[in-house]
Amino acid sequence: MSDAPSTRKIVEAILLLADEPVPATQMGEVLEVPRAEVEAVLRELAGTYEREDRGWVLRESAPGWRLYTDPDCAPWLERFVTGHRHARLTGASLEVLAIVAYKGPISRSEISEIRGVDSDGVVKTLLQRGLVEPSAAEGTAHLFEVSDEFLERMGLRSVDELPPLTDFMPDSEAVEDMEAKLSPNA
Amino acid sequence: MSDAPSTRKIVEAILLLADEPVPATQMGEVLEVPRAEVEAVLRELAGTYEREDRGWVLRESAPGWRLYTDPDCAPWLERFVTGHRHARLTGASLEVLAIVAYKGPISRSEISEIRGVDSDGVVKTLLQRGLVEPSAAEGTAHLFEVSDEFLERMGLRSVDELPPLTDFMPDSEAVEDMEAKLSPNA
Amino acid sequence: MAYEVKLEVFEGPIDLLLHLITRQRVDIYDVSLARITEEYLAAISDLDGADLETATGFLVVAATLLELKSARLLPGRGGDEEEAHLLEERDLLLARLVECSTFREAGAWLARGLEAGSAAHGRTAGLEERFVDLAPKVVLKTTPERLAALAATALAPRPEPEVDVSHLAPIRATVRDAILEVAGLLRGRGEPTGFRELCSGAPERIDVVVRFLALLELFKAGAVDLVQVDRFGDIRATWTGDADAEDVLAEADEYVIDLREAGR
Repeated sequence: MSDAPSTRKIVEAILLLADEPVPATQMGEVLEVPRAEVEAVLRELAGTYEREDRGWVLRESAPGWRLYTDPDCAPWLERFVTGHRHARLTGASLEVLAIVAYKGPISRSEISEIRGVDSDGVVKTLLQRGLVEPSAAEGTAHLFEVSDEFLERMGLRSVDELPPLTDFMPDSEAVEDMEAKLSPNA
Repeated sequence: MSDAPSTRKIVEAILLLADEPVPATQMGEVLEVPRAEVEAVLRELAGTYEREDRGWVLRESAPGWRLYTDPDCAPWLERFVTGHRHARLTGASLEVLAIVAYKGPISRSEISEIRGVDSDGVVKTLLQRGLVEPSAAEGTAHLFEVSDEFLERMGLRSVDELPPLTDFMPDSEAVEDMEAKLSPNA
Repeated sequence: MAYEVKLEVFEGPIDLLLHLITRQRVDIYDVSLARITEEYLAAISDLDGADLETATGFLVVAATLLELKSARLLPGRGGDEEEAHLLEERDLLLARLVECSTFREAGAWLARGLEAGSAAHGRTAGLEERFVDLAPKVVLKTTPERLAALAATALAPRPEPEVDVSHLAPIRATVRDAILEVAGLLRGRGEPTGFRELCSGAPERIDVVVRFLALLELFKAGAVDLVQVDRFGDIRATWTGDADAEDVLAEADEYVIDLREAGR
């Protein structure tokens, strides 16, 4: 054998072997290299793949780094995608998902209260889809938060990266309109 | 979307996605490009990866082309694999395992139906982990049951020793209680 | 009476109300209050047969509409305090509508993100043969009991929705009862009786509403004459004897509301 392989090379090999996002720390342990150095390599690689217009992209999300096929190629890949078709979520599921993303950790009853309708069935669906999970913190198993899988699919490192909720508020005109229609003196 | 992705790019995406060797003919069909052209691209890519000392190699075997981690990286990959922190079953895996334990032999689609979500990926993981296996009985290879290894690790001799499900069914008391409250004469 | 409210597109009362209000399909004050009330009552008597979640959703939105409409129909009742209370309620409802709308928009944004995310497929090929045996055994931290509980939950029918009965608990008024009650009161008198007097024993606003509805039903059937001298004055009702309460009840039974139409 010639020289030992470079950090870059081993990082690439790990990315190819992994079947889920790998934290930079874990790669650092394997390589016996500080996490910051691994992260620099990962960012460099992500840039390289993009610049060279490879068929894959390297992305970081909450759980770690992972190789994904480039979305541009999606139409050609349908045949090779095994099983994992994500069924579309209903409006109700999306609403609850948004509530959990922005208000989590949050209990079932708080969710139901916000929506004005019992939401246990929807929460169960989201749990089964793996988008929501019981809060990991001590003594909070009755509270729910979004899962790493959700963050991975959204390409987010944490819920803090979500756009501010105020971006989604109805504009003042819409609110006034609602108010006018509700007013007893209308 | 800008221009259509190049043949090279799509081929790379297919290689990243595939979990077994892919014949050049098959890629040709997907891309609507002659097999010879795909093969030229594949050979070119194999050369590029080698020249650039990437963490992977592209190899052709009898069934087709596949990306493998570079053998030079094997010692680090072994460490990565042995130190795998995530060797823990997800909630979804446990749920499928429970369904297979109680309802096996059972098909993939029945599992998905019970859970209300596509479960093929989870079944695949459980198969790889040796916790679930194809049913041994004649003509039932598409059905799954829990493996002997699973039973052994649970300290059970057979699935008949699992606790009866009826003990764990949610009680109907809550429903009756609710109806009583709703009665206008309550 | 057929209970035919189908709210498939709506998820609960707030959602329905938001839909009705924002799509401008319905001025909530144009929704026939009588019909809503009848439906409301029918729903209560028919609850065990209906999809509980849908029924509850309808009941709560009906209650909300009734309250708001009753406030408008009965100006001045209860004085400033009542008015202030009503405004407060309106503001709370508005706040909930805004919140609901916000999360719905956020959900739509998440849907786009998830959709975009699903165009990128993560590498899943997993371990190459030579590494498979090195992988540590998966930790199986579970017990037969835990598995049983998981299986029971997964195999059980979807959880029954819990019903928010807070809106329903104090409401025991029905238009049918009110028709009989109001008719009974008026029949005995030869002279006009003020609506306020008819409502003197009514503890809740909803009681006032159903009595008002009952009066309208009786008027429609010709059983009573109504006189209102000035716009915000008391309504005075006189028994005519041209129809009796039973006929009115028979009419009232034919109400059917179809909110699908309202939501379209």
